[in-house]
Parts: sequence; structure tokens; C-alpha cells
Amino acid sequence: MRINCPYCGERALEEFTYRGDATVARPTSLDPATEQAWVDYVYFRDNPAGLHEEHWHHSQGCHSWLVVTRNITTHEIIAVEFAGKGEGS
Amino acid sequence: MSDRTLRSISALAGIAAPGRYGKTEGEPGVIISELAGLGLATVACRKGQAAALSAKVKQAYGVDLPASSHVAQGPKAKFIGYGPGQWLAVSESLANETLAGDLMAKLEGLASVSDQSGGRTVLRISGPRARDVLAKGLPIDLDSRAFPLGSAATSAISHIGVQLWQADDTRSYDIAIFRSLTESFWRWLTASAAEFGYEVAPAE
Amino acid sequence: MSIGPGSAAQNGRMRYSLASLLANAVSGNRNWKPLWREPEPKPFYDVVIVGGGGHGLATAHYLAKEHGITNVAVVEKSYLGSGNVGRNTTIVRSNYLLPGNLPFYEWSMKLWEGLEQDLNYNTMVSQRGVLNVFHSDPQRDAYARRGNAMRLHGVDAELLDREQVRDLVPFVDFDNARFPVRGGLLQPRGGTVRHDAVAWGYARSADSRGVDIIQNCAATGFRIGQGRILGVETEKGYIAAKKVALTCAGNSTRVAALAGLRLPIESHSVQAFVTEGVKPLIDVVMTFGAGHFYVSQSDKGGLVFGGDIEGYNSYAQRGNLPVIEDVCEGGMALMPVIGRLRILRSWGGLLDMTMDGSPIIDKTQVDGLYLNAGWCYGGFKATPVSGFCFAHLIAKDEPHPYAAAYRLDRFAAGRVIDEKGMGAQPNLH
Amino acid sequence: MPAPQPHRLTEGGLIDRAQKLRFRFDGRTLTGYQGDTLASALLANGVRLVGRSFKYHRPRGILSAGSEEPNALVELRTGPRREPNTRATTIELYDGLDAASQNRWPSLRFDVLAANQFFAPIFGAGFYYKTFMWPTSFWEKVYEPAIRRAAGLGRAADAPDPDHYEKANAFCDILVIGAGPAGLSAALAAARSGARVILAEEDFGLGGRLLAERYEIEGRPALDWVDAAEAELEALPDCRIMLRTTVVGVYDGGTYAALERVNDHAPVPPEHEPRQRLWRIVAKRAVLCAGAIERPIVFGDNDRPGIMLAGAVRAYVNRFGVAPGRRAVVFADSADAFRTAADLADAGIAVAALVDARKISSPATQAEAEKANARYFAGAVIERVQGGHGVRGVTVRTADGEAERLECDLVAVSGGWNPSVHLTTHLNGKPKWSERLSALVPDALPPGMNVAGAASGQFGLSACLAGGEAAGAEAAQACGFTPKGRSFAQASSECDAASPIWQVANGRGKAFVDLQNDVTVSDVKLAAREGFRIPEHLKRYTTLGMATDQGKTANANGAAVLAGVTGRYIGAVGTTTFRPPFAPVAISAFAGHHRGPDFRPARLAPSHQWAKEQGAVFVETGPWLRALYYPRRGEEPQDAVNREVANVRNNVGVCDVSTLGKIDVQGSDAGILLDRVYANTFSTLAAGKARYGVMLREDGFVLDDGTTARLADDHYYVTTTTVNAVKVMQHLEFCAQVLWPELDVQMVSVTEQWAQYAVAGPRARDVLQAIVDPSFDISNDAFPYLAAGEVTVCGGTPARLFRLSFSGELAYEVAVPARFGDALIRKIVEEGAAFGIAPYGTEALGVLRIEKGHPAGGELNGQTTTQDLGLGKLLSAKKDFIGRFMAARPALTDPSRPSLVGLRPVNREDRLRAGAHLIPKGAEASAANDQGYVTSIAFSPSLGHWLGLGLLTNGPQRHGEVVRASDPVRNGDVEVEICPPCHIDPEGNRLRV
Ligand SMILES: Cc1cc2nc3c(=O)[nH]c(=O)nc-3n(C[C@H](O)[C@H](O)[C@H](O)COP(=O)(O)OP(=O)(O)OC[C@H]3O[C@@H](n4cnc5c(N)ncnc54)[C@H](O)[C@@H]3O)c2cc1C
Ligand SMILES: NC(=O)c1ccc[n+]([C@@H]2O[C@H](COP(=O)([O-])OP(=O)(O)OC[C@H]3O[C@@H](n4cnc5c(N)ncnc54)[C@H](O)[C@@H]3O)[C@@H](O)[C@H]2O)c1
Ligand SMILES: Cc1cc2nc3c(=O)[nH]c(=O)nc-3n(C[C@H](O)[C@H](O)[C@H](O)COP(=O)(O)O)c2cc1C
Ligand SMILES: [Zn+2]
Repeated sequence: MRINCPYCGERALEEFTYRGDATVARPTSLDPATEQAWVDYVYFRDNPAGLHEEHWHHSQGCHSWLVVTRNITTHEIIAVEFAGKGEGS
Repeated sequence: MSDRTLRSISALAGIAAPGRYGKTEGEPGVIISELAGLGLATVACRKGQAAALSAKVKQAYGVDLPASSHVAQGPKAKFIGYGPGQWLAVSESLANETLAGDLMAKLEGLASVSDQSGGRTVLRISGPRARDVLAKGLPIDLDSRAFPLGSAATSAISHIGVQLWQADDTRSYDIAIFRSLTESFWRWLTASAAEFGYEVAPAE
Repeated sequence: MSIGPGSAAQNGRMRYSLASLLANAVSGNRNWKPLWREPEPKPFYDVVIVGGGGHGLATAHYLAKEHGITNVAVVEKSYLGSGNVGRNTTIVRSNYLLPGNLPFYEWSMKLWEGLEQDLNYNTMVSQRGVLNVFHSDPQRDAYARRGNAMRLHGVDAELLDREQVRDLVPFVDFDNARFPVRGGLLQPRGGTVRHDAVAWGYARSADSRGVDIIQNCAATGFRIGQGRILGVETEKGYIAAKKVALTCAGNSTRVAALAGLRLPIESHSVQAFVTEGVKPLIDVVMTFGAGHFYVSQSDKGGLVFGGDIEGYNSYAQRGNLPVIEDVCEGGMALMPVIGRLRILRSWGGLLDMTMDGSPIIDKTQVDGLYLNAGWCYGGFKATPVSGFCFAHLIAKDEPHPYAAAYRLDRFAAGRVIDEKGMGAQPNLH
Repeated sequence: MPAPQPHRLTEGGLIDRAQKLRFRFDGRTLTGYQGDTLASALLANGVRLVGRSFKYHRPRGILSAGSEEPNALVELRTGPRREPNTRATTIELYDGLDAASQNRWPSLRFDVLAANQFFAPIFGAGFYYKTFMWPTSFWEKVYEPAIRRAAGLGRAADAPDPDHYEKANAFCDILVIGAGPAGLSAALAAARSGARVILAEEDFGLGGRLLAERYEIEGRPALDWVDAAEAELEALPDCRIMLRTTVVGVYDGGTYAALERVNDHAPVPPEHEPRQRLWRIVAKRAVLCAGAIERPIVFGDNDRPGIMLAGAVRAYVNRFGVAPGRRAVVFADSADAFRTAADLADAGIAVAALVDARKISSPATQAEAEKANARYFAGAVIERVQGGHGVRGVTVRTADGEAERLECDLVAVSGGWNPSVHLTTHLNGKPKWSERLSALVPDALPPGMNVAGAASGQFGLSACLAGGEAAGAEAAQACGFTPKGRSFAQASSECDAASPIWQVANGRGKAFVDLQNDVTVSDVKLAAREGFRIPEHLKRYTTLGMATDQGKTANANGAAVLAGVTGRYIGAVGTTTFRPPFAPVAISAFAGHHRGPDFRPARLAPSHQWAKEQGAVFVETGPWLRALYYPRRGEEPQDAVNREVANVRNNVGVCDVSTLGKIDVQGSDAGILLDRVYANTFSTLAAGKARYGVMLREDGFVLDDGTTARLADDHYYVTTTTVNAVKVMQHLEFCAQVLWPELDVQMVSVTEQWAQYAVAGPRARDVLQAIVDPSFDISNDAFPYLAAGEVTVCGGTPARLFRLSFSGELAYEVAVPARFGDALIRKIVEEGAAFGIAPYGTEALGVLRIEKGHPAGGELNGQTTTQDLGLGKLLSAKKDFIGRFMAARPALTDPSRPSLVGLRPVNREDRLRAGAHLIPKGAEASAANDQGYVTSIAFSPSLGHWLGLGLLTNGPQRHGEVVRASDPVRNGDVEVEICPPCHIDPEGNRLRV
């Protein structure tokens, strides 16, 4: 697999570190009532057999966190973007 | 009190003796030399200061900060992009820690600067087979169409993180590696260069 | 002559024994019968098991044998045993650390030890020993903690020093290594089992007890009414059922999603490798403690080995180069005598990686829908006990004590069973 | 004196007769020529019997002339270089080659286990599943060892592989796989357009089948065309020809793995050169021109030495100038194969007959027969084979049912050809059945790949040339190049559709489907009878196609036989899956440089060289090598550690702590970010101060700890544990980039920049005063405990100074740019001598912290909470931070969780061991009574006995209680007293003086 880092260009798989589903959002409230939201955020995943938005870290390159849109059945990569708004840091 | 002062030593001390190694027939395919005493510092743009920083760097160092992983060569220092809003500044004239000091003074409030001059070993790898040696570890296409003069890259060779840029239009490359990994890198480099025959030049 | 215990009603199905083997040899092997029928699905079953892998087939076997529930179908989307049961590296062991796991996997070892008799099928349970080598004092202490936990649970475990390891595996690189071997944890009763035979043996036994095994019949949906399961939509039509049990390994989230369930699971690919066959070289199962490599030698002579999972979500059932290189680097670091052996095939499997690295055997919020999932890269060894406990859950509607910790609510509650201490990051387990 | 080569033709072939090479087979010295393979050289010497089969130990010879060879596997080389199962058909002959046959005892000609075949009815497919079950214990003790000894062909080397291997990366626009007519045309078309092309060829010469055939192109010998193509490709600047290079795997993103056998054609690799090189080729496009593999016909005793694929026979005659036999019979079911007769006849080899399995007699083939003055049998088959160690004759069943016996020592067989689709399926593509070819052809292709020539089912030469050229041009276009004009070379040899007979019905003797795994027609029948009715099941039950050749010559016939016995249309039975590698690859090649000490890089601390000079013993900690202790001459390890510890407590010691992760966190919001990633607060930390901190994972468990100093309002210096450095950096970057991108924070690792030394002990300040430049006041008032700041040392060297203590003594950590690290340690020791300074290693470091009860590696194991570690009070209630919400869950705060305690042996002589479990006194050692375990231990020279830290249920409430530390795996069981974790100076006075 090769990931086209928006900063470094297309690079080999082993330069990157995988984190997981990028669509889960960290809750902002500490209200005990939000427990389910926290549990979903930390533990539960859709894991669809198709397009998957996921976090990768270009750990051997520019250290940007990326959102890669990838078909996890074919490994085809559809899009790669910085996870942080535009600039990595 | 010069006797109290600390002597700087290269991580290659005792490892890389100048001389000719590997295959001995013919011209050496690879020439390896250490670039010692360079000023090295990382420069990271403060939030919202991109424009101001570029302007300041232009004015102070006479270069346009590259927006991607390229080298911008200025009279006093070169700036090498290694990540969004991040550059490695390299200088011969502003040697060692002086570069970081200079940058901190000039870029105050615009960028976060960290001295790295003590923590890297920088090697220049040249000679007709330089690319072939690098190909044995570097997963990056160094063909001039893919990696023209002025290109830079951060990657890994033999499980060792490297920062690499093309030094000049001859096929020679400068590689910065973490100081603590110098010996391991050297083992890979010399094993890979042996079949071409290599020469270790005295440090510059 | 067979001296095996005559296992329960092998109705019609011929028993295997040296005698039957000889008898058939003379008659030109013309009288052997199929191991399983190829029935069309009936309109209704008491239990439909979705997934004809090791766990699904074992569940069917124990439902019939232990609970007398035989109006059962196993629907399998591909061919029987096409999943991970047919592609795993066959290691069985119970060298676990945590109380939630130990009794469960130890019961599995006990079931393995009697499996051939139980199934009247030689699954080649080979208790050749499982050796985990370690390379540092902290690692030794971690293995001591584990070995002691095993011993306290009545599981066999021995902590070996460097010389004892050398006696077992003299070809290991003791002298020139980046991470020298300092000793190992040995479970003598651990070993390997002929993977395909496990699927076939359970299938044969379940079939002989009346279970319908229906291949090429993927479940495509579920009918649910007032929160209760009614049946399964399949490629071969709708099948009504009192209870539906999911044993879909790497595909659990996809199948569960058909019933509206969301799981703490990611699917990951993992590769395995086999070399050309050679005369006996390594007699134990061995794992490397300073990298990702483990190995055993199959009875056919090939070294069967593997390492880390690919590390990114995948349903592709194959891998990429970095892991292959990483695994072979580990192999060469541990035992450089294998350098000139050639890999003749690599393949991949599909894993349910959970958020704590431990499995799930539980009811779901849908009445009558039961879940058996999340086996990560270690569920083959659990095949008998998983089927045993899952059958108990389905039959009795309450968890078997051995599997009591494998509940879905443990994640929300924080009662995770995290052997590696990696947290909610599946690819690190 | 080696024998002459009785079967070498007097002329012809692509071998260099001027270069005679000597080699040994089973101890016999023979000769061959440059350009031979071991197989062709053996045949030239009249050696037909080269091995024994897997199960029945049947005599076996040479079937093919390529990497699909199932039979002719030998042990090549000896000692540590021994390579079992090496295909005689692919290994290039070199002077001094030494090979031995396999799987036979006592000798190749007489092999005891050949008796196995008489028990074949018992040893049928899967027989072992049905027996060996009683008594259970016998499996490991008796049956399995016997089976294992019998299985496996060759023997692995008995010592580490002495050769050097390497990996390399290559990039191109277009990768052409295979250099036959199609591949060469593809490469020409692509390279002419200016694209960067790599042409990879498994063989040691270009040309593919053209090397083996007597084809013509444009009216001239095809080999002239090959030479011209090679010359032109060589001349093109951006075309790279890689010979002896097999593309073994297709991976995601246009990545191809290829194995270059750099020096397998030499006895040992020349100095400085690798044996093999594993290429990772990244290509925008690939053109697969891997050709086709001929398949045998299944008939009784079809495994006898002397029975050979027709295409291989032509290869041995035309390419190697060898007569594989003296008198041949050609048995085939397609016109093309009968060309073999002409090639044989023209080489002066007698052709007894052409046995044509096709129903209707073919005038063309009839003519071929007459030309070769051979007899022609239409609609006939070979029913029996005479000869054991080699064919002596065959019995032909003619169209009208007559049986006729023919003398011959060579049978050239062809059942048609299978396109080499293997590489098209590595990314899950499945091939499809072609009715026209009666073979599987590529269907869904990997992204960026197209297929040409025989691999795509174009069997005619002209079609291959045209197809290759078109595919090359298409690929060039796709890469943005404009192909030059087309050439449309015309060529001889076209070929007809195939109507294969697959197998000879009711023949006599064992009819083999998979030669290497000894799978016969009756095995397939038995499997089908037992319900294994699809190829995937058949494969797993009979092992058909699972040998080193992966059934390249067997799978198609297997499917055909299965179709026959299950009464299905062959196109419908399906196939098994091809997986990488295309041809077996040595494990060494995938490891390359990374073995032994180079398995992984070793990070060396700044004081490494100095420590080595001191005779330090080193230990691997994460990626680092650290000094474990510094033994003095004749000193026992434990004594050294005791001395180092005592010296810190009584005088002063120095320890290299540079390996801790160090991160410069800067920016106006740096404090805010740290507040969110640490459980405790850092925004309130005053500049010039340091603070201990703990960070959690989002699931509430502890991730890491360390001290962080605030050097300026907008500059923090964060340290992490050595082992978690990389993980924590990634975590911080995630927080800064993804969770809170609005914050003005920049962070960079400065682990390498700073050589950092802990100077600890009552005399620490005295030492530091001699190091830190006088302009800086480091007195207790000016620089109290937890002070931090930037100073200069030794006359102007910039440095960072921290008043931190892990040991509980008066202590500092001083950091200088790493290039001064070596000098600084020497200076510190020099200046410290007066105060009795001695270096201490990680072992002493551990003892010191255990005496103080600081949690570390053994406790920060990813399974513990702040409360477990007695750090609960650190959790700030004022703010959100990573892990706060989940850390509050009852299961994580349950007071009965095992939590941190100190341990000391009731009997002070007793030794403690980490990993022992804690059991209530008097209770039996059982799971039910397991209440925790010992996490870390140390012998405390300060107290004169062993000490431990442990995690114990309700620990903090149980101080004073005595429990058992049960350690069955080391037969240990000692009574220990629960006490507070901290044993030395609990009030912490010493570190504040
Ligand atoms: C390479 C590899 C090595 C491994 N090594 C080991 C090891 O050494 N030791 C060990 O203990 N474990 C090991 N494992 C893990 C082990 O193989 C699995 O945990 C275990 O096999 C899973 O249980 P199973 O046999 O029921 O799964 P499977 O055999 O995968 O059964 C699941 C079945 O469900 C079917 N299915 C999926 N979706 C549907 C649907 N919609 N409808 C119908 N059927 C469906 C699948 O086709 C499949 O046949 C390894 C796994 C792999 C991939
Ligand atoms: N008459 C018939 O029925 C028939 C059938 C098939 C082929 N043929 C003839 O064979 C020739 C086919 O030409 P072609 O170019 O398609 O195939 P080819 O067989 O001539 O060449 C294929 C080449 O690819 C190489 N190769 C295979 N796999 C490889 C891999 N993984 N990596 C590197 N190299 C690899 C082989 O060593 C070979 O040199 C034509 O002359 C055709 O007429 C005839
Ligand atoms: C323990 C074990 C041993 C294996 N040994 C071999 C072998 O000797 N030869 C072979 O071709 N494949 C072998 N395989 C791999 C299978 O051929 C096949 O790749 C695997 O079952 C996955 O199926 P698939 O490749 O069809 O997807 C082995 C698999 C396992 C699990
Ligand atoms: Zn990048």
C-alpha cells in the first residue's frame, strides 16, 4: 500500500502508523449523562466493508496526522487529507 | 579557562577512519564524508504567523521558506521543509549552536526554534553509485525527474529515520540521522556500499 | 483394531479405525462415505448457526452432544472451513495471564486432549510444547508473573533459563544477537492441531448427529420482530429459527450490522507463511520475544510461521510486504539456520480485533440472537471451549462459568480483559 | 576423470562448449557447459533418475525445463549453504557445483521406503485422519515422529546462513514481467516511447520460449530478433533489464516484490557481493508477459523418469544441445506439440511414434510423423509404461482398441498449456475459464496491470508479438507517453484451440496428478467420495497443489479429474487460489541486512564510548543500549550494583539519563495543551520550575509519566519514559493536530539533542558547582528542589539544569548538546573524584527508585490506573483531560483493585522475585486466593535485605499484614510484610537540602 501524503508525496506503507476510524468524535461534555457517547467514542466502531475514513500518522515522514479514505476490502485509497485543518501544526 | 571547556566529538569518532574500503578495483563507486560543525535547528511556525514568518526569514536570511519538502538555499543558511510549517535550518557559517541562537533572536514570536546541532550526524554521500547505495535502503525515487535538485525528503533507511536532500547537481546527497543511531546507520551504509568500493573522506 | 470409546450415536456414519481402514483398503476404498451431507435448508430450525468455521461447527457438535439440540443448521457463506479455521497457524496453548482467560483456555486444552476420541477423527493434537523466549529481566519477570498465574490455575508452566532453552532449540542465535535470548516460558502441554481436520471432524460429528451443514449459503439479513429474532435471510432463501447464533469470526461486525448491532471490533488481516518441506528441524512451537515471529514445523515438514497483524482495518484476507519482511527479519534474528529455507506460500486471514484483545461470547440486545466473536489472532486454540460454552449459552440462556467474563458490557464498565495492556487500540493487541 | 557427456548433441544449442564445467551429483563427478542448467547437464550425462517422491519414494526424473518443476529437486551445496528442494531445472550450472538427491535411503537406486507404494491402498488420501488415535499418548510419542521423519524432502542447513543478502528499491513507469516475445515487444514499445521501463526476467537469458523453439520472425531465426531487441533495449537510456530476477509477488499500490539471484550461479558469492537481492519495485503500470506452462497428461505410471513435457524436450534439444533420450514417443492432444518430432528428428534422435489423442486423425500431424519417419497413431493413448528407474517402452492403445508395445526411453507429453495467471490473482482476482483454450485465463486484474502473450491466452507467436507491443504501448500511454509507430512483426507458428483429453481412462499403474505430493487419480476419487468435491477441499484433503511447485503442472489436471469423477463440466468446478510467492523465496532474502546484531538498530547513549572504557555491562532497553552496571575488576554483578547504590546514598553518583524521551513543547497555548494531556496541571507551573506528571489513555488507564519543566512562559521541556518516547510524541501530535488544532503549540523531539546526566547524592551540589559556570547560583535557596533553568557549563557550553531526584537524594540533572556528552561525563567524573563520585547504571537506578517506592516500568504496564499506583491525588478535578471521563468508571476506581504497596521479606534473608503472586498467609496457593503480584524487586544495600513493590488487593489498607509471595515457576514461596512503598526518607528531606 502507498499513501499519498499531502506534504511528502506518495510514500511506502511502512512510513505510516495506523490509528483507526477517523469519524468518531471526542465528546466535549463531562456530564455523566454522556457516558454512552464516551463509550462509543472509545470502544465502538462501524468497521464497514467498504469506504473507511481513518487516521494515519506519517511517523517516518512529516509527522502529520492524516485522514485517509480507503476501501478496506480492496485497499484502494480514494483520498488523503491533513487531519488538522490544513496545516499539520 | 580553556581547560575547563568541553570538547565536541563526532558520533563517528573511532568508527569511520578515512580510507578506501570494499571492492578495491577501479574508482570508488561511493564517497562518504561527514559534514561536521553544521548549525542545525528546527523552526516551527507559530499559529497564524505564516506570512509574517516568511517575510521575516526572507528579510533576515534572504530565502523564501519552502511550502513543501524542498531546500531553500540562502547566503547564510538553507531552510529545508520537513513538515507543514516546519523547517530544518542548516548553516555552515552560523556553526553549531550559534544558528539556533541567531534564529531565536530574529524569529522571536513568529516561530518556535529548537537547537538540533548536537543531535544529528550529517553525511554527504557522493560518487557515481551514490544512488544505487541509497536505493538499498531508501524507499524513495531519487531519479532527477522525481527528485529534482532542491528536493528534500524525510524517510527511513534500514529502520533508521533520515532527513535527506540533494547537495548539488552532481548526484550527491546529504543525509541527517539521529546521533544515537550513527553507528547502526554506518553498518548498513558500509555493508551496502562495499560492492561498489567506497572511500571515507576526512570530515569537512 | 479400535479401542476408542464408542462415541454417541454415529448414526449410520462409519466409525474410523485401523480395522475399517484395512477393510476398506482391500475393497479398493470404494465404501467410504461422505463426511457430511449436502442438504438443502429446511424452512425452520431450532438453532441456525451463521458461520461454518471451527467455532460454528464446534457449537453445533456440542449443542447436539451436550444438550440434545439437533434441529440445527450451520450456514456457511463459502466452503466449509474456508475461513480462519483453515488458515491459522494451528497453535494451541493456555498460557494466559488474566483470570478472565485462564480457566477458559485451560478447559479448551482439556477438550483438545480428548477430541480424537470424542470425534472419532484424528485431528492430530500434538502436545509438543509452546516456548516463549525472553530477552531481558523485565520480560522474564513478566513471564514469571504469567507462568505463576498459570500454575495457580493448575496449568502447566515452566520457566527455563538460557541453557534449558538451548537444550530444546540449540539452533537459536544465542551468541550474535541484537537481543540475546535469556530464557523462556514453556507450556509443555501446548502444541499444534491439524487445523482443517478440526473443521472436518466437528462437521462430520455434527452432521452425524443430524445437524444440517449448508455451504455456499451466506446470511444476508435477519428478521426481527418485537426485539426478538425470527430467522435468517440467506442466499438460499429465508430460514426461520428460534435462535440464531453468530460465529462469523473476521466478519462479525458486518453480520452483526445486519441485525443493527455495533461492536467493539475492527477487522484486520494477518498473514502466515509456510516453507518447503524439510526433515524434522524444530520440535516445539516457539515465539520470539524481541520481534514478531513465531514458528512450528508441520507434520508435512514445512515451517509454518507468522508474526504481527497488518495493522490497518482490512477485509482483504491478504497482506503487504512490510510485515513479510518484519517477520522474516525476526525469524533470521532468532534462528538463522532457516535462512536458506524457502517460503513457498504466504496467505492471509481475517481477524476480529477487539478493543481489549479478548473475545465476546454473549447474548445481544436482540432476544434469541447470540454472539460469538472477537477472537483476534488466537481463537483456534479456543475452538472446542468456544463451541462448548456458546452451546451452553444458547441452550441455557445463561453464560457458562468459563466464559462469564466475555460479556459485551465489559467495555462500557471498564472490566476489560487486556492481557497486553495496550488499551482500546485493536492493532496493538 | 569425469565421464564424457554421452547425451550431448554434437552441435547446436545456446551453451558455450568452450567453457567446460565440472560438477558433482551424488558424489559422482560430471561435466557440462556454460549455459547449462543442472538439469540439462544431468541429461547430457545420461542421468535420468534424480530423486525420490514424497510419499511412495517412486523414482523420479526431470519433467520440465523451468521453475514449474515438480520432480527434479536436489540438495544443492553443502554445510551451512545447503539448500534443500532446489529445482535442477532452474539452477545454472557452475564449476564446482555439488548436488545430491533427496528423500532416499540408503541410495537413490535402492530406496527402502519405496515399499510404501505397495501399501498405497492404506496410505490413500487422508488416511491419517482415520487412525493413529489410540492410545492418545501415542500420537506424540510414536506415530507423529515416524510421520515427520518420513515427510519433508531435503534437509535444512545445519548452521546459520553465511551469505549476505540485501534489499533494494526501484521505481519505474512500466514494469514488464517476463522477456519472451511478448515481454520483449512490450518493453520495446514502452521504452521507445521514453517511459522508464524495467524488464524483469526469471531466466538467465532473454527470449522465453524462443530460446527453446526453432521459430522464425520476419523470416529469420527468432533468436536474431531477440538479439536485436536486447541490443535496442540496452541502448535505450531508461530501460533496465534485470536477468535472473523473478517477480514473486504483487502488492497494493503498484508494489511488486522481485527476487534477483545475484550470485546463485557461483559456488560462493564474490567478496562484498550479496547472494540475492530482494527488490521492491514500484511501478505505475505493469505488463505481465509470464508465458504459459505446459501440462502433462494423466496416465498410468506417468511419473517415470524419461517422461517429459514436450516443450521441455524441445528446450533440452534446441537450447541445451542435449538428447533427453535416444528413442522417443510423442504423446499429445494438440497439433503444436507434435513439432517436437521434427526437432528430435533433425537432432538425430529417433522418433518411434506420434501418439495423437485427438479423436480425428490430423493430416498435418500425419505429415510430421512421416517427416520424422515415425509411426502415427490417431485417436490413441499411452496405456502403460514399462521401466521403473526409467522408461523402457510404452503400450499404446490404438483407436481400434489394439494394444501395441513400443520401445522408447523418452516420452514427450503435452496436454496443452495453462497461461501463467498467478500474478494476476495476488490481489484477490480470480481467473476465468476459457472454453477455446480449455484453460484458466486472467480475468480481474490488479490495478495498473495488463497481460499479454501466452499469459493472456495468446498462444501464437505473431499474436504474442503484437499483443506484447499493444500492451506496452497502452501502458506507455497510460503513463503519459506517446508510443512510436507499431512494427507488427510476422512470425511462424500459430496454434489451434485445444481439446484436451486430460487423462487416459482405465490405464494401468498409478496415474499421478500431482507428482511432487504423490497425489493419484484414485486419491482424487476417494476424496470426492468422502465429500471433498471442490478444488479447495480436494487440495486440503489430498495436498494436491500444495508442494513447492504449487501445482503449476498439476492443478488443471486435478480439476479435470475431479470434474470427471463428480460428473461436472470442468469449467464449473472452479480452482484454488494462487498466492505469493510465484516461486519459493529464501527467508534470508526477505530479511536482508536485518539479522544478528543488525536485526534492529541500536541507539547508543552519549556516554556509551566512555562507559565501554569503564567496562560497563550493557542492557537492551527499548531501542537503546544502556549501561546496566560498572563492575570493577573481579567484582560480582550484585556487589557492583550494591556499591553503586551505596555510593549514591553516601557520596554521589552519575547516571546517563539521555534515553528519556525529551520534547520541546512551545507556543502560547503550550500550557493549555499539557493541561489536556496530563492528568495534573501544568499551566500553573511557574517558569523555572519542574513538575512530575502522569498522562492517561482515553480509556482511563495510565499511559506514561515523567517530569516536565517550564523553561519560559511559552516553552516546556517534557520528558517521557525511555520505552514510551515515540508513543507519547505521537499522542501529543494527535492531540495538537487533530483534537485541538486551534491551539498555538509546536512540538519537536529533542531527545537526541541533549545529553542528560543525573548527578545524585549528598555531594551532588559540590560536583555541579565545579561544572556549572560560576555566574549561576545553584545553592539550595537560589536553585531549590524542582527548580529548572538554562545555564552554561564548563566555560560557556549551553546547558539545561534541573533539580530532580529519582533516587530521593539531593540530585540534579544536567543536559548539554549531545556532541559534548562524552566530554561532560568525563568532566563530571573528573571533578567528582574529590567527592567520591562513581557512575551508576540502570540496575542501581532501579534499586534507588524501588527503595523510594516510585512506580516505573514494572508498574506502568498499561493495566494500571493512577489509583492503583497511589497517584490518584494527581487527578485534577478542575478540567477535562485525556482519559478523565473513563477513569472515573467504577471498575477503575474500585478500592479492591490491586494497588501499590511496598514489600519486605519477613525473614530478612529471603530473596524476593518479581512475578511472584501474593496469597494471604495460611491460604493455599490457588487462583481463588490470588490477590496480586510482585511488580519490581531489588536488593537494598541501604536496608541490607530484599525489597519489593507490588500490586495487592486493598493494598494501602493492609500495611503490616504478612502474605505469601508464591513463585511456583521458580519454586519460591516466601512470607512478605506489606508496607508503604517508600522505604527511604519518606518525608523527602534529603532531596530538599
Ligand atoms: C494467519 C492466522 C493465524 C492464526 N494463528 C492462530 C494460532 O496459531 N492459534 C490460534 O489459536 N488462533 C490462530 N488464529 C486465529 C483463529 O484462526 C481464529 O480466531 C478462529 O479460527 C476463528 O474462529 P472460526 O474458526 O470459527 O473462524 P472462521 O473459520 O473464520 O469461521 C467464520 C466463518 O463464518 C463465515 N461467514 C462470514 N460471514 C458469513 C455470512 N454472512 N454468512 C455465513 N457465513 C459467514 C466465514 O466464511 C467463515 O467460514 C490465526 C488466524 C489467522 C488468520
Ligand atoms: N503452441 C502453443 O500451444 C503455445 C502455447 C503457449 C506458448 N507458446 C509459445 O510460447 C511463446 C509465448 O511467448 P510469451 O512471451 O508470452 O511467453 P514466454 O514463455 O516466451 O516468456 C515468458 C517469460 O517470462 C518469464 N517469467 C515467467 N514468470 C516470471 C516471473 N514471475 N518473473 C520474471 N519472469 C518470469 C519466463 O522465464 C519466460 O522467459 C510464444 O512463442 C508462443 O508461440 C505456444
Ligand atoms: C498450518 C498450515 C500449513 C500449510 N501448509 C501448506 C503447504 O505445505 N503448502 C501449501 O501450498 N499451502 C499450505 N498452507 C496454506 C494453504 O494452501 C492456504 O493458503 C491457506 O489455507 C489459506 O487459503 P487460501 O490461500 O486459499 O486463501 C498451509 C496452511 C496452514 C494453515
Ligand atoms: Zn508526510
